[in-house]
Amino acid sequence: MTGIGIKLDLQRKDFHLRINTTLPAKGVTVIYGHSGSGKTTLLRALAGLENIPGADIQFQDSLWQKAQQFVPVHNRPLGYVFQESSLFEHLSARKNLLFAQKRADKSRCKIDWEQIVELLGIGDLLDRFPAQLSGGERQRVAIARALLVQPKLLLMDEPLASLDQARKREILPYLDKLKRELDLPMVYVTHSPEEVAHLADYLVVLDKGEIVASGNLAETLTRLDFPIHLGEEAGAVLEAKVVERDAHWGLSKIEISGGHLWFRDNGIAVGEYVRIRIFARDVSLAVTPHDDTSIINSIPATVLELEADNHKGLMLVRLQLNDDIIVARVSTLSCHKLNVEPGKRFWAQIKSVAIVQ
Amino acid sequence: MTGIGIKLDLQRKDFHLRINTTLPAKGVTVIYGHSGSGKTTLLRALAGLENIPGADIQFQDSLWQKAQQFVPVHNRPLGYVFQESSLFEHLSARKNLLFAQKRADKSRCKIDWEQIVELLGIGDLLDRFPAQLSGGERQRVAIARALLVQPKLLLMDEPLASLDQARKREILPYLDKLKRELDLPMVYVTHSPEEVAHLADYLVVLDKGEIVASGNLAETLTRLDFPIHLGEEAGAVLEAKVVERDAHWGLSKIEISGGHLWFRDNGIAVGEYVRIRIFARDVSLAVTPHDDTSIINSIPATVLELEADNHKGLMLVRLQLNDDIIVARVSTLSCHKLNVEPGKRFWAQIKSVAIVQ
Amino acid sequence: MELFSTEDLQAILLTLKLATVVTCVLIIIGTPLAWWLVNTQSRWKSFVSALVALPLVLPPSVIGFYLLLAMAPDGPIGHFTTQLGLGTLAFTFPGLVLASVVYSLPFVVQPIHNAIDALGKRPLEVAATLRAGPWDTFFNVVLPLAAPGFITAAVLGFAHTVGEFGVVLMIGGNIPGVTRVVSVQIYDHVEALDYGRAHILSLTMIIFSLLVLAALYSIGKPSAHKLSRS
Amino acid sequence: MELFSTEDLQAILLTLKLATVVTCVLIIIGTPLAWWLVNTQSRWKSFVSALVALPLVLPPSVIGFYLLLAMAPDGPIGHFTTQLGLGTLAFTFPGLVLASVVYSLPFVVQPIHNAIDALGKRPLEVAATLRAGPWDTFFNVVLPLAAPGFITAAVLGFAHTVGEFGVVLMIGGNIPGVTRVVSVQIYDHVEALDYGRAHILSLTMIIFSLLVLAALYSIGKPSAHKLSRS
Amino acid sequence: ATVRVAVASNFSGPMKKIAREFEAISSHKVVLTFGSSGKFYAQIRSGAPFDVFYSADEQKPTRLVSEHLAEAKSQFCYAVGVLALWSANRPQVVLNERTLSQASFSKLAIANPRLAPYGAAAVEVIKTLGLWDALQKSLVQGENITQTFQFVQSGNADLGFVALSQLQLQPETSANTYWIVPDSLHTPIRQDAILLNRGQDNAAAMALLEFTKSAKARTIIENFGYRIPDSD
Ligand SMILES: Nc1ncnc2c1ncn2[C@@H]1O[C@H](COP(=O)(O)OP(=O)(O)OP(=O)(O)O)[C@@H](O)[C@H]1O
Ligand SMILES: Nc1ncnc2c1ncn2[C@@H]1O[C@H](COP(=O)(O)OP(=O)(O)OP(=O)(O)O)[C@@H](O)[C@H]1O
Ligand code: MOO
Ligand SMILES: [Mg+2]
Ligand SMILES: [Mg+2]
Repeated sequence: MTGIGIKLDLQRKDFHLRINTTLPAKGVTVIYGHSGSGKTTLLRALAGLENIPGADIQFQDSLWQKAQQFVPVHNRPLGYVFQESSLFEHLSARKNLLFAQKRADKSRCKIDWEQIVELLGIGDLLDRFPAQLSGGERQRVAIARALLVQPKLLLMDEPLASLDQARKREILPYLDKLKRELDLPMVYVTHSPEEVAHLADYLVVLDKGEIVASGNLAETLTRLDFPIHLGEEAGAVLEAKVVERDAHWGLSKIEISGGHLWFRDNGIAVGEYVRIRIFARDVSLAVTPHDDTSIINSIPATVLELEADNHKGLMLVRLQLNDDIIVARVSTLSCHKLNVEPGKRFWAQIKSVAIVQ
Repeated sequence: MTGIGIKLDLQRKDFHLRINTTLPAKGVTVIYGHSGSGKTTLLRALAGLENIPGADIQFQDSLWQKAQQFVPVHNRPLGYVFQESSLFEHLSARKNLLFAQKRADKSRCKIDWEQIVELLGIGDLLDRFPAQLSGGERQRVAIARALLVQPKLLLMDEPLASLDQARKREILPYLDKLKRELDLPMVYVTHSPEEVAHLADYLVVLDKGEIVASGNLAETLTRLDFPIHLGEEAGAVLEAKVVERDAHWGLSKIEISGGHLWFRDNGIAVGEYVRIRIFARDVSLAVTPHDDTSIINSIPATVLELEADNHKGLMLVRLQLNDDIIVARVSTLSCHKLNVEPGKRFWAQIKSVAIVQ
Repeated sequence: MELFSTEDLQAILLTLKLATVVTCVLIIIGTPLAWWLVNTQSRWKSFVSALVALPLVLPPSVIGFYLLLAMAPDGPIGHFTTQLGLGTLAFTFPGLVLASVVYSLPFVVQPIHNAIDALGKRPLEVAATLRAGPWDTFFNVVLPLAAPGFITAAVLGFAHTVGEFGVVLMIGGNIPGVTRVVSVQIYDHVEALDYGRAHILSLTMIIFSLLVLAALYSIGKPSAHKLSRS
Repeated sequence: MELFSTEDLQAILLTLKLATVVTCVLIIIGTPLAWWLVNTQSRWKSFVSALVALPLVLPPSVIGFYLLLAMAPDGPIGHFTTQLGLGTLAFTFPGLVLASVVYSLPFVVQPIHNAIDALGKRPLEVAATLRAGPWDTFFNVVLPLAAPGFITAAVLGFAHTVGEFGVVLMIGGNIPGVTRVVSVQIYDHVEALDYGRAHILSLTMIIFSLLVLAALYSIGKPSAHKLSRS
Repeated sequence: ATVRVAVASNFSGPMKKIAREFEAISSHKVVLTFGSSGKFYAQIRSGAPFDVFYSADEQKPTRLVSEHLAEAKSQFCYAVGVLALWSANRPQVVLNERTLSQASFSKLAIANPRLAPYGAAAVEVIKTLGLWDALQKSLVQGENITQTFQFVQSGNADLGFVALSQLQLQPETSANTYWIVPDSLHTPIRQDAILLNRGQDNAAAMALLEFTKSAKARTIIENFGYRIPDSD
């Protein structure tokens, strides 16, 4: 078996966590859910930090917990970023990192000290003690530390919550790269739809201690009955190949099944695959194609289904572009005016800028 | 004097905080800046938690610190939400709240226990100890506690960072209401552009310990040279009156200087003022008005200026609508194709859904 | 033969009185001292810490001997108390209290010091932002959070005073009802080869102390907030 | 007259040896005991805590008396050691060590217990996720973080062994070079009315201890991470 | 009146009895405090509230006199200690001086010769018998005569020089387990009592000292295993 099998049942006062699932042991699994839904508890159980009698935990071919058997935390090849500050207060930032490096799995030194320190922007802080660091700085050191132990599974509990947008946008692609290049599976807890969109391959939605939805990101996100209120962040995620780069205008072209889309050039070479996100709020519908607007992407699409959004004035419209599916959010009034119905064809207008990495 | 005067100079290893400013003593001042830029240190200095010789701190008519004079923290009428968990571990959630309530300024019991407990969704958690709460739950109790001390000035250090979107969207309007109804000034540290947009009346941008920009939100945000990379969140904030509500389509109409805009009905009565945010990424330009698209807001606008965005393929375009200013982000290619230049007139297309309460 | 002689009973009562008074005095003196040691940046810190621990390295009866010299009318303490019109302290109950306090101080200061130190500044800062003044903070935040340290301090201070006898013997002069405490009484029984009485009294002390200590430790037992993850 | 007689010097050396050995033994025994007390959910916890503190409430010479009975050939300890072919322990250095360990145990267990308790579980969890096994975690995380507690434990244990004499007197038999430690030596000088020698030896002890203690406390001084906000 | 008495602990048994008899025939009250003579000496110099001092030796009272803390005229020897070599371990063996030379024991307990007259006497005996070098390694010292007794009684020491008075207190001690050391082997262990400055005007103090010299008291003292001084 190659997945991460989790089966557990835990009662804590009036909180009941009941999980029986198998997560993919590659790529990023994002655990999503409201505050208090049990995300941290699940992650801790997986790591072995929570002692849950009768639980079964399995990582790839190793049984981590079953009946009497219990692999102690320090023998599990994982890295863990805690939700709250967890640096050793008696060690400087550097010594915190060294603590991990010394105990790392020497056979797989794939994560490089220099590179990670540089990326997380902590080079100047290494001689400070945790008490001399800002909240975000502490968190960045903690992330570096979890990576330097060279884990085979990375567990991260809202690692970027205390970081600013700019910093997040620097770290996210790096995590992405780790996932791809090092084949390092991650289980990642977050509240942030942006992080979901960016990283997730597999999504698990927790509510009151139970999994209410799970599946591959693309499928899960475009389901209109998707049980979490992604709100402003509803949309679709597509994987597609870069087919052209226009250096002059700073644009790249990707091919999707229904045609092509321009998006701002991210330096990705022609022929590579990128993940793009199309927010529902950035898709508008037009009866005819317009080329006198600043919206440069216009693509023919067929309405699959409509569903009321969580606000009465808005509708979510699922659109088929050959093989791919995207979602548009439009006002109920427009649906009425344009007569949006399943089977009808429109031009989906997508602002190039709405495409994420 | 009615503002919050802060003058200080603090050297800490290679971090140097130098502030000399006056913040408005009403409404919400948001402190924005990268991780490690000095936000927490500034807030602590204001509260009196950081002992900085020679600093001058003044709140409205009271001198909090000047020369030898130093009002101890517990005599300053403030509430403080710490960046990191700060509940008393030996007290249950309820007792934590009672701790504040007992010591509250009795003359101004404006914040109601029932209401705040209800709003923050912590009613069921009151008998738990901090160690039995999730990260977000702890933070919510801490917010309630800071409010129940009935402060005259509320200092909050990334209070919502650990909360999910849904919870954030519930709490933000409440803070907004506090600010309006109780006339409770706040100084609010955040990384989140959404929170900036929602709450800020006044914005202070810190970088490496110095204020690099400050001013009223509307002015500050629409300046194209605005020195922080708001990135995806660039845009404008307008204050405008609701003039019509369409119950059938779930839409409200507001009047702005250049015309009117439809946005999803938030239950705000006709005649009231709302704050709307128009993200640059949600504004597209068209040469002619189109009524065969799902974009329901189309408004004539004159180009004021253009500036390259931080990505080469994108431009930010500042648009004048009579008295108001909004910003559009369009691809450089479109700018070229549509010949966007200062003085030219276009139709600014704004998706109704892009307007935040 | 009854279980306890009148003298034994008298000694037991006196011991309880002495230990109680001494423990109170120790906590009252030890707490601000510990607080100062935690918060001072003074260069004297290590020195004062060492000074507090000093009574430990001298045999109790030797400490008693020097205290006796100091309390004599021409000794520094005796001179001072005589000036105050209190007479000399040797062979009086207050003298015993003073001597026991000096001798047991390190056992009280150390645990309180460590407990307060381990709290860090955060709880104090939080309390200040919630309008709690220094006393309020001390009683409602520091004391409960550092409770294990205070309990340890009280236990060590109390028990040590009960069990201590070298100093008491020297300063007290073994006067029935005034300075003859149980430890001295047991010692006397042993010295007089009256093992029966010694055994009974020792056993009583042990059982009584076990009960008191166990009760104390149950109070200081971790509450819910310690049981689960922190 | 020289400052120290040969006997005094011998006693000083013996004392250092005894205190060092006892302190090591105490830390080695006290640490796991404290650890157990912190982590156990056992109902016996309070009872064991009380038991550890018990030696405090009995006068040292009485404890010594009972230990003497226990170490006699027909006493429980004596029986056991004789079975092992070790002979009896009274009047031997190992016997002194054993007695001092029993007597000073509470001073070592308490501070370590409190220090470990105050750490909470988080550092242990973090260490485990960084692949540190139990020993590794103990030496590289628990020990440095709980250092003030261990230092206090060592100081109290060492100093108390140096100063303790009631037990030593009873068990040791005052054999020069084997069991005659400094505290007994000073006591003897005082009892023999040889106050001059007593003063010199006491002063030496005080100065030496002050230096050692001050040095120890400087080591345990808060490092950068304690000085600033936490 | 009340008389406060400091009594060397080895004399606690007879003294309690003497005090009881004394109280019975007079209207005075006696408060007894037992302890080591050395400690009493230091305490008396520091103003301890004692009227009378029953020392375990002659030197301390003499020294107090020379320091003007006691009444020279009142000093007298109230008892002479009797030294006994005793074994609790092997009661079968009949003891005499040869027991010491046979060296079939590992530990010999004596009182600290610096502090306790019984200890000094024991050392004299050993030296007189010419066994000092041979026995030195077997010696263990009790701080006082009581501790020495306990070393032997508990069996930790095989043999010990104790006070006959202590053996007298133990009803089960059989006669053939100890050897009363002849006077000729050591200087007599003379224990002196003295009236302290504080008790000068205390009628009870003087009366108690007088009573100690009475025939009744002497009988008590002898019954406890002491000798009565010849003169006085
Ligand atoms: N005691 C100290 N000694 C040295 N440098 C310190 C100390 N305390 C804070 N700093 C530095 O001061 C800078 C500002 O810290 P501050 O906590 O104010 O940042 P911040 O803006 O709140 O960041 P964040 O968003 O990450 O919480 C940081 O670079 C930090 O490393
Ligand atoms: N020891 C405990 N006793 C009782 N309830 C507990 C205990 N520990 C956690 N809980 C409850 O379990 C629930 C899940 O907690 P968990 O920390 O897993 O939430 P979470 O999803 O990580 O939330 P957040 O996003 O706020 O961090 C919470 O409601 C919490 O109050
Ligand atoms: O009676 Mo003494 O003076 O303890 O040997
Ligand atoms: Mg959590
Ligand atoms: Mg901060």
